[in-house]
Amino acid sequence: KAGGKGEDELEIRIEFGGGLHLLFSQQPRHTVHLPRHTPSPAASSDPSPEPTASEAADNHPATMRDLIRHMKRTILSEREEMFGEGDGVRPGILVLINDADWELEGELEYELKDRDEVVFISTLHGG
Amino acid sequence: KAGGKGEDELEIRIEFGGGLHLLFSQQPRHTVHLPRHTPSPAASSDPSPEPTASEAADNHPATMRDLIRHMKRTILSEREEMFGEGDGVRPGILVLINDADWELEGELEYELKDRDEVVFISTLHGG
Amino acid sequence: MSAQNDNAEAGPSSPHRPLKLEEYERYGRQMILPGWGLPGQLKLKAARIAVVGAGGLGCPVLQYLAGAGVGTIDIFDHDTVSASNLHRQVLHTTERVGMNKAESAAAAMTALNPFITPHPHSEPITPNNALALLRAAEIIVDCTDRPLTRYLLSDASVRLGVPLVSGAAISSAGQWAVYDDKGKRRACYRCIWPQIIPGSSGRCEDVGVWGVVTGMAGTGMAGEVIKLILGNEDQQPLLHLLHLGQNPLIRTIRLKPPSPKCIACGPNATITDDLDAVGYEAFCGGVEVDEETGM
Amino acid sequence: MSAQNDNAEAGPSSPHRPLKLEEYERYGRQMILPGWGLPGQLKLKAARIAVVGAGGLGCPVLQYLAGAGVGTIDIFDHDTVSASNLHRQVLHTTERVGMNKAESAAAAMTALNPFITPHPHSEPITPNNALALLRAAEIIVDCTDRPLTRYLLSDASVRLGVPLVSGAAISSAGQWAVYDDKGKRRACYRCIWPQIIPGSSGRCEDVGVWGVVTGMAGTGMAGEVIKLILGNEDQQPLLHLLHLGQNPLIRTIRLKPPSPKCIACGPNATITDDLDAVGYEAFCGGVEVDEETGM
Ligand SMILES: [Zn+2]
Ligand SMILES: [Zn+2]
Repeated sequence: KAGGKGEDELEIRIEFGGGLHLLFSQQPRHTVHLPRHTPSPAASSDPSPEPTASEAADNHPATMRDLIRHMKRTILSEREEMFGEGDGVRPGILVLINDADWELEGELEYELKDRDEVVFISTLHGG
Repeated sequence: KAGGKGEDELEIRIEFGGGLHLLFSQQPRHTVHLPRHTPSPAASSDPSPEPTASEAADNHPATMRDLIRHMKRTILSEREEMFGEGDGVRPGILVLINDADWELEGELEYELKDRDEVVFISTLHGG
Repeated sequence: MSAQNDNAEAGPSSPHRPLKLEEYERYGRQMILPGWGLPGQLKLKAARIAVVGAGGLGCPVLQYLAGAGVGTIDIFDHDTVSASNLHRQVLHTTERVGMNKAESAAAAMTALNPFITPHPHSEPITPNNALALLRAAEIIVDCTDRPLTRYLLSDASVRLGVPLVSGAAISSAGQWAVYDDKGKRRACYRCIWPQIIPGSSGRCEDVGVWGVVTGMAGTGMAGEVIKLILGNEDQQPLLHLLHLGQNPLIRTIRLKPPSPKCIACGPNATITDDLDAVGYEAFCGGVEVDEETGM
Repeated sequence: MSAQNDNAEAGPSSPHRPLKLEEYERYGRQMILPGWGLPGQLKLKAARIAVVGAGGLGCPVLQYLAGAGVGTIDIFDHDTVSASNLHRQVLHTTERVGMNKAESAAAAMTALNPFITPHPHSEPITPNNALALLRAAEIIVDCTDRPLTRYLLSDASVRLGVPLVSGAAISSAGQWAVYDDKGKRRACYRCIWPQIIPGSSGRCEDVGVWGVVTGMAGTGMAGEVIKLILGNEDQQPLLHLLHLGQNPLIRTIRLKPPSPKCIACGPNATITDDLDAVGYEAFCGGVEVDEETGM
């Protein structure tokens, strides 16, 4: 029902909390389709490679690193430095994969599975 | 990490609330592996067919009906009439597929997907 | 110079000053919230709500509805304050042990917010008087602990055409939902729970209950009431299942639409305004409990 | 013949009658719960807890801890009761507007349960006095509303080696978790939130807050405190994220273990008992807010 997902794609649900959605077209929820496999850096010298769905030997299964790169390229509507830092995200943003802190799952190296849910939040201070 | 799941199997997470776990070895949570395809009734006159993973033309994708049949055969430890009624469950038990009432999803005909979560609960009355 | 006196002098809600200055000050922190504002606060002030049960669920419900400024709150409870319930019935006090619970709750609500009007009722709600007693309410809130009353309040809400916010808690588990609304977009309690499963009707007296479980469920129910009055209730009908010590702590469930087979709200409903004819005792009592499983 | 007098006569917890008859009656409905019983109730009675902040989060925390029978509760709040906070600070009353909030909360707690001892403190907790004021507590509960105090209480809990139950609420969102325990199985607040994101430090005074959101978060925090005292806390460190009006209402998150890089609890920690040297003002104030996104 999410429409347009190919056999070689993963469907990933993304949610933002604590004001972060302001950076993503003010939408707290997004569904993105990501190729299951991505060319490994060694196989491509292009600094911003367009991933393909081919399963060549030097491709790797899509990881959180690929998702964040994909998000910056496709759904980030405001300035990147408010969200990202290097390959990852800015310190102070909590990243959750299927309701677990992503450090429990391997952070950037986590291999995404179809229907994974990824949440980005910042803390609250009121009381 | 759930161990032992084959390519032709679905991993389904099951949870019981409101006392129903007493019928299932007192375990509130179970993970079952179910063949992706099951022989259709027309293709088998055996009243309690053992499903196979083959994808013959007269097989159908596994549904909630197959899951409940599988549960009764494999994890139900107490008397069946306390849980099931016909192909389905006893009235008064709420069945949830991925946190939605199963009537929204097609009830017995719902085609299961890998990593679906199915919850069975009964109501509470205290206050 | 009590607030009520001021109120009498200034007169209520004149068109150019619909709230008194003290009310602006009191409610300012919620009026600046999105979807609230002066129109929202005036809706709350004009609202009349019936809360049945001033126990473990009713206490937080009444506390937060009073705090938010829900104008008129009918409180129904025929029971008296008991020390054995104070661990979870936190609106009452040790000094008021023996007082009617509706009266005790009303005293606490007035002390918190003198700008609202609680109406305590000590008579039990029965199939005979339910429609008459609840007719003035625009929302019915079920904070009781017996299946009989749950089905009675649901049927009354269907007959009166008002939403029902119904919650329950026992041991470490709780649940609540909004049932049944004017537009019939939501299922009624009977649509979802057409039959009682024997053994599920344990009472807090027998099984015990965590005070914080009634607290979270009751506070959640107060939130549903306020959202209904403000007109920003959840678009999908949701049921919340709470289980202390489990992950997730609360499961939010999408409910099905009204059942066409429902005997209370369906096209062939058999329940009419004659609630005395429903036979609640037989419906709730005619279940045999399996000794082994307690179900 | 008040309960305190009885208490003085009978003497506390003699070996053959560790609770008074009135306490058995009062706590019976929770003592029959699994994992509670007489040993659990005695643990609660013997416990000494510090709750910092008697506002929107503190009120339900204090109410349910008092109801459950937590023996000694230090309440810290240097603020006074204000009518503009009563929509969510439901333990106070209109009559007590102007009274110190810790004093007001203590009065309400004693009225609910005369068998517990609240100790109100009106002096602010500062980097200078935090360790001295909190040394007696076996759990610290953070119900404050400023980032500075949040990091201070976290650092104090690390230095004192006691768990921190920390919660927050603003607008329609809330969150709470247990941080930092004796066995160092849990991350501290700094491990999870090493840096403040500018703009996330909005205060309820500016943005507003739903009373039921502070209510649900505070009630959840009281549940964490009671589970910690009983010794049946969650086996995995969990963070609860509440968002009124969203599905799910509450998200339960598995937290990571302590961070080896943490400046408070890591192997190369730079924060010592000299909390005055930490520089909280600079840490919390030195963030520039982006005007466009408010972050
Ligand atoms: Zn119905
Ligand atoms: Zn740390």
